[in-house]
Amino acid sequence: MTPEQIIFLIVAVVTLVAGVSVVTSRNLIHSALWLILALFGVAVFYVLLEAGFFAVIQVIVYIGAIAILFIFASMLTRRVMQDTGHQSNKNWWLGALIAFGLLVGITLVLVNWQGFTSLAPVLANQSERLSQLGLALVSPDLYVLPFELASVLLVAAMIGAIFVAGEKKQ
Amino acid sequence: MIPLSWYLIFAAILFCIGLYGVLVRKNAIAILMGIELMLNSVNINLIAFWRYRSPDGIAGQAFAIIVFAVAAAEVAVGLALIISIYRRRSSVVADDMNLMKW
Amino acid sequence: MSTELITWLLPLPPLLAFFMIVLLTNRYKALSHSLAVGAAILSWLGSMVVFFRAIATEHLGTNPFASVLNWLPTGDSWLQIGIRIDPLSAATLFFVAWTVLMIFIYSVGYHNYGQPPGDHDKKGLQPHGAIVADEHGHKHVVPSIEPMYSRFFAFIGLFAFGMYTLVVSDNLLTLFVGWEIMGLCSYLLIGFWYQKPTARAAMIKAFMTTRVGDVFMLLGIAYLYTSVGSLSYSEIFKPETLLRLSETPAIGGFLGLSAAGLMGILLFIGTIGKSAQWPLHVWLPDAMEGPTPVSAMIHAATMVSAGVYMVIRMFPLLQAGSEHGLLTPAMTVMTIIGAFTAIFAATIAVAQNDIKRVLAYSTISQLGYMIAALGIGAYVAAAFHLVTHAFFKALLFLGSGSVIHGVEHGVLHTGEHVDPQDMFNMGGLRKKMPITFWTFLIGGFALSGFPLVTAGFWSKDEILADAFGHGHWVVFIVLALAALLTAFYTMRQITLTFLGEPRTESAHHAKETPWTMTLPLIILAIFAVAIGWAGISESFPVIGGIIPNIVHEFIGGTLAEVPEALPFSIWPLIVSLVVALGGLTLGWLVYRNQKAGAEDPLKIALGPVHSLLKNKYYFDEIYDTILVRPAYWLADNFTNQILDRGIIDGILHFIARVASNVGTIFRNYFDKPVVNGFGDFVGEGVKKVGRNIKVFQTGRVQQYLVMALVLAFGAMFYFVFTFFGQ
Amino acid sequence: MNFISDPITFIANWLGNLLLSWGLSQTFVTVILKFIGAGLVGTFGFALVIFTIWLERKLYGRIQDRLGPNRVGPWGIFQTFPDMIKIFTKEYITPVGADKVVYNLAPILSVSAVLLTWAVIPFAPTIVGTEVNVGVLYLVAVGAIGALGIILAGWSSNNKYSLLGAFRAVAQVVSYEVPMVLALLVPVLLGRSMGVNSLVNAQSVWFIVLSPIAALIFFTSSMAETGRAPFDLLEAESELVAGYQTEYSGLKFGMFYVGEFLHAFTISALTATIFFGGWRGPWTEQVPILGVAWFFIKTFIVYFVVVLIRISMPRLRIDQMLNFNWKFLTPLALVLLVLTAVLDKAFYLVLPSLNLLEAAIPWVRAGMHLLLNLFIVIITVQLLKSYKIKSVQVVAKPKPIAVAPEPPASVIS
Repeated sequence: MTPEQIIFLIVAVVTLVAGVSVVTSRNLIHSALWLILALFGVAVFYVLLEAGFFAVIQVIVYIGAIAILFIFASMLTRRVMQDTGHQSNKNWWLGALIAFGLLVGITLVLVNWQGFTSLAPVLANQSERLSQLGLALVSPDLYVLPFELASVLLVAAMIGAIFVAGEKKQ
Repeated sequence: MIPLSWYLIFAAILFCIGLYGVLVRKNAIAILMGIELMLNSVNINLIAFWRYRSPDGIAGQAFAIIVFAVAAAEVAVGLALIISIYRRRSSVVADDMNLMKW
Repeated sequence: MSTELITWLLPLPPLLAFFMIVLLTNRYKALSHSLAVGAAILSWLGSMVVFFRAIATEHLGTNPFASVLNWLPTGDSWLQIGIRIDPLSAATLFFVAWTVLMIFIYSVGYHNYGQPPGDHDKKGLQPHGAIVADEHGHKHVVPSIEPMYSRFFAFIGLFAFGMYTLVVSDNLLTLFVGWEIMGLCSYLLIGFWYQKPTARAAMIKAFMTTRVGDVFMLLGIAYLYTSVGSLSYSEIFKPETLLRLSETPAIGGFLGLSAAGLMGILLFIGTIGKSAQWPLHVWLPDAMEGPTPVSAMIHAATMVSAGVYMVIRMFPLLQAGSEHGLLTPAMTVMTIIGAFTAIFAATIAVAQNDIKRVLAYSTISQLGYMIAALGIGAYVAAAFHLVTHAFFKALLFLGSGSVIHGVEHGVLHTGEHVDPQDMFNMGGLRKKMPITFWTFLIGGFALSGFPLVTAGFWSKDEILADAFGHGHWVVFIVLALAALLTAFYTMRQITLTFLGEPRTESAHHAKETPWTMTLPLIILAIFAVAIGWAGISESFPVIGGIIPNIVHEFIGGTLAEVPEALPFSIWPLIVSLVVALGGLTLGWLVYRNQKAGAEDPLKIALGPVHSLLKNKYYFDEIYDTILVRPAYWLADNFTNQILDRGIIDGILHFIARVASNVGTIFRNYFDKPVVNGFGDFVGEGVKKVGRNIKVFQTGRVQQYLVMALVLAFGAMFYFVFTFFGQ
Repeated sequence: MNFISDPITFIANWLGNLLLSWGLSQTFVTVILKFIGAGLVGTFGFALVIFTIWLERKLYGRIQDRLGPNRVGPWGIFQTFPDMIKIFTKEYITPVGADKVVYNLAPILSVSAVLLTWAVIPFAPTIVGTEVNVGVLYLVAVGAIGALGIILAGWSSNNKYSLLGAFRAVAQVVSYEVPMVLALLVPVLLGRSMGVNSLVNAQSVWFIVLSPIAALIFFTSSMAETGRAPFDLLEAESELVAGYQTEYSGLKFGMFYVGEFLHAFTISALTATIFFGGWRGPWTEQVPILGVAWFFIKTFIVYFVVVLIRISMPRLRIDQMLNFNWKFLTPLALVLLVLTAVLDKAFYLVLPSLNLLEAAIPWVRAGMHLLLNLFIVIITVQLLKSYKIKSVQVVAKPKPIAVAPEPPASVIS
C-alpha cells in the first residue's frame, strides 16, 4: 500500500458514504451538505489524477455555484427545518435492484476489458498542459465548436432559468 | 500506484448511487442531486481515461470541461423549473407532477 | 498599403456608414453625420493617396494599377470583378473624392444641424422652421433641423459607394452595378421629401426615364459579353478585339452598322439616360425637387458625370474602325445629340426663373458639350471638361443652395409667401451673403468661360479648338452659340440674384449661411479656378508652357496612342473670348436694372418664343401625349380588358372548371371509399391499441426511467453475453 | 544563503536538513515543513487580526469624533485581549430546533475559508506558501466556501432573521463573484499566468497602472464579498438584528467576527498583491526579507482605505446593490476583459515592428493599457449620463425635525 493508495481508499470511502447519504438522507439540506462532501471527494480524485485545474474548477463550479443553488432551492421550496416522512418511493427496491444490476453489468464489462488494470504513464510537460488545454478549446481544428456550443448552452440556460423562475408580472 | 480499475469501479459505484437517487427519491431537487452525482462519476471516468490511456491527448479534459458546463446549465434550468412548479402547485414531489398523463 | 488594396477599400467606408446609420444610429443625428462625413473623409484620403501615386507613376496608361478577383463561376470560367486605376479613373477619382467630401460637409449645414426641431415638421416634408424665443421674449421663426436627417446621410453614403464603385471598377459589370445603385439613390433622394406630390412625381420620372437608357445599355453590355466573352476593359480594348468587332457586321445587319458601332450606340443610349441628353433629358430639371446637396452631387458633379465617364471610358470601342479622323457612326450620333443638347438646353436655361432649374439646364447643356467633344474625337478635352465642370457645377449648385438657404431664412423671418428659389424674388444678396456671392461669381465665370483665370475657359477653349482644328464647322458654331447663351444666362442669374437692390423683404433679410456650407464653397471655388491651370495648351501664346499641360499627357495616356496636341489657332480663342465676354456683358446689361415685380425683359423681347423656351419646348407635354397617355390607354383597354380579363382569365377559368369536375369525380369514386376508409381503419386501430396500452403512461418520470433502464438492461446483457461470452 | 537577507528560507532549509539527517524520507519532511508553515501562517493571521481589530476600532472612533479604545495598554492597544477573554468565557447557546452539526460547522467554515486564501499569497520572493499554477482560480474557489459558511449559519440557526441574512448573503456573494472573477482575469491576461507569485513577478509595472478599472472592480466586488459596509446587508442590524450570526454567541460568534476582520485584511492583501506589485519594491532582489515589509506597507495602505470606506459609507439597498452588480460592474468587467485581451494581443503583434528599447516595452504597454482604461472610463461616464435618474418630483419641502434656536445676538457679534 503506497500513501497514494491509502489516500485513495480513505477518500473513496468518504465519498461513497457521502453519496449514499445524499440519496438516503431525509433532510434535504443535509442531502445537499453530503453532496458537497461527495463533490469535495471527487475534487480530491482530480488531484490524485494530477488534474489540479479540474479540482479547482470542481470546487468553484460545483461547490461554489451548484451546491449553493441546491441549498438555496431547498430553502425556497420547503418549510424550513421541517422533516418530512419517507423520502423514497414505494418501489424503492426496484430502483435499488436496477442500480445494483447496472453496477454488476458495468463491472462485468470492465473486467473483461484488457486495459482494466493499466497503470498511469508518466506525465510530461506538467506546466504546459493547462495552456495546451486552453488552446485546444479555442483551436478551430479541435474543440472550438463544442466549446462554443457549450457557451451558447450556458447563455440559453441562464436566460431560460431567469425566465422560468422569474415572477410573471401580469 | 493506483491502477485504473480503482477509479473505474469507484466511478461505477458512484454512478449507481446517483442512479438510485434519481430512481427512488420523491423530491425533485434530490433527483437533480442524483444526476449531479452521475455526472461527477462520468467526469472522473473521463479524467481517469485521459490520465491512463492518452495523457498526450486533450479529448478527456475537453469533454470534462463541457460536462461542467452542461451540469451548470442543467442545474440552473432544473432548479428554475422546480421553483416555478413549486410556485404553482406548492409541491416539489416528482410524482405529483403528472399532469401530462392520459 | 499597396495602392491596389487601398483602391479595393475605397468604396467601403460610405457603404459601412450607410449600413451603420440605417441599422444602428438612425436616431442619433450627430452620430449619423459624423459617421457619414468620417466615411467620406476616409474615402477621400484613400482617393488622394491613390491619385498622387497614380500621378507619380510613369506610363500609367499602359501599366495601370489593377487587381482582379474571381466572383461568379460561369461554367468553367469565372466572371471576374476588379479594380483599375488608369489616368482617366484617377482623374475622375480626384474630382469625385473632392466633391463628395465637400457635399457631405455641406449637407450638415444645409439640413440645419444644430437648429431646434420644428414644431410642425413631418417626416417627408421640408422643415418649416421652428419658433424660438430669445432672451427678450420675442418669438422668432428660425430654420429647423431636417426630420429625416440621418436618413439623408445614409442615402448619400450609399450613393458615394455607388460612385466610387463605378470609378474604380475595371469592367462594365461592376460599373453597371454602381450605375444602378446610383440610380436607386437618385430615386430615393429626389423623393427625399416624399410627401410633396411634385417630389414623388419627379422621383418616378427620373427613375423611369433613366431606366429607358439603362435597358439599352444592358443590351449593349450583353451583346458585348456574348461577342468578347469578357467585360473587363483590358480585354475589350485589346487592339485585335477592337479590330474584330469593327469588322464584324452587327447582329442582324442592323442599319449596316458594325458590331462595335451597335454596341457603342447601345451603351451611349445609357449615357443619354444617365447624363440627361436629349431626348431623355426631361428628368433632370424635375429632379431639382430634391434637397440641394443632392442636386449638386447627383445631378451635377457625380452621377450625371458617370454617364460621360462611361462613354469616355468606352471611347476606344466607339472609335473602333475610324480611319484618318473620320467619325464612326456611333461618334456621329454622339456628336449630333451632344451638340444639339448643348444648344437646346442652353436656350431653355435662358428663360427659367428658378435658380436651380437654370443650373439644371446648364448642366444638361454642358454635358452635351462633353458628349459632342467626345463625338468629334476630342478625348482629352472631354475628360478635362468633365473634371472642371464637376468642380464648378458642384460649386454653383452648392452656392445656389446657400442662396436658397439664405433667402429661406429671410422668408421665415418676414413670414412672406414668396418662392425662395425664384431669382426674381432675390437681388442684392451680394452684401448679405458675401462669401456665397464671391464663390458663386467664380463658379459662374468658370461656367461661362471667363478668359484666362477660370478653369471653364481652358476646358471649353480646348473643345472649341478641337472642333475647329478637326474641321467640324457645324459643331464649332453650335457649341460657340451655346457658349454665348451659357455666358448670358449665367450673368443673368448672377445679376438677378446678387446684384442690384433686394426685390423682396425676404431677400432683404437673407443671412449668410454657416461655415459648414461656406467652407465647401470656398474650397470648390479654389478648384474651379486652379484646376484649369493643369490643362493649359502648350502652344497657347504667352502663358502656354509655363505650367506643363499635365492633363493632356496624363489623361491622354489612357489611350493606346496618345492623341497629339493640336497646333494653336487664333480663331477659336477669339471666338471663345467673344462669346464669353459678350454673353456676360449682355446678361449684365439686360438685367442690371430689374425692378421688383417687373416682367422679364427677355419675355418682352422674344414674345412667344420665350414662352416656348420657358415651357421647355413643351417636351413634357409632348411625351405625355405621345408616350404616357397611349401607354395608359393601351394598358387599360388592351392589356387589362382584352388580354388579361378576356384571354388569360378565360383560359384560367376553363382550366379551373375542368379541374373542378375531375376533382368531384375523384372525390366521389376514389377518395371517399378507398382513401378515407383506409384512413379511418388506421385511426380506429391506433385508438384501440392506445386504449389498451395507456396504462403504461403514468406521468411519473421516474417510472419511465425504470422502464427505460429495464429495456437498456436487456440490451446490455445481450451485448455482454454475446460478445464477451465468446 | 544569508540569514539576514532571507531568514525564513534559511530556517526552513536548516530544519529540513536536520530532519533529513534524522533519516526521515524527503516526502515526509516536506509534509512536516508544510504543516509547520501552515500553522505559522494561520497563527500569524489570527495574531494580525488582534491588531487590526484595535486599529479599526481606533479609526472608527476618531472618525466619529470619539477616542476609541483607550484603556488597556498604551493607546488601548491591548483592548482586544480582554474582549477575547470575555468571548471565551461566554456561554454557548444553541437555539431550539437548530441543526446542531451544521450550526457548529458554519463558523469554522467561515474562518477557514478566509485562512485558506493565505496559502497562496506571496509575502516575499522566497516566502510563498504554495505556488499553485492555478492560484487565481484557487482564490475564487476558496471564496465560494466562505459563502457556504454563511448560508449554513443562517439556515441552521432556525431563525427567520438569520435565514433572511443568509438569503441576502447568497444573492450578494454569488453575484459579486462574477465581476470579481472577470476582473481577476485581466491581471491574468496581463501577467500571462494564473499563479499568484508569477503575477507579482510579472508586475514590472504595477497592474493598477495597466488596468485601474480592473483594480477598482476587483476591490469593490471583494468588498462586497466580505459583507462589510457599505455592502453589509447580510447583517444589517436595523433590519435583520445581526443577520446570519444572530443566534451565535461566545467563541462561535468570535469566529465570525475574526473571520470578517481577517477577510477584510485578506482582500487588502490580495489587492496589494495582484494590483500593487505585492512584495515588489527597491532592493528586494538583494534582501528578499524586505519584500515582506513592502508587502505589508502596501497591504496596510489598502486596508486603511477599506476601513475608511466602511466607516464613511451608508448601507446600500438590496436592489441597488444587485443592480449595481449586474447592470454596471459585470458589463463593465466584460467589456474591459475583451478590450484588454484584444489590445494586448494587438500590441504583441505589432511589437516586432516597433523597435522599442527592451526597457521601454513594459512602459509603452502600460501606457497603451492606461489609455484604453481611460477611454473606457470616458465612454462609461457618457453612457451613464444618458441613463441619469430623472429628477425626483418634489412633493413637499422637507421639514426639519428640530430647528436650532436662534443664537443670542451677543454670540454673533
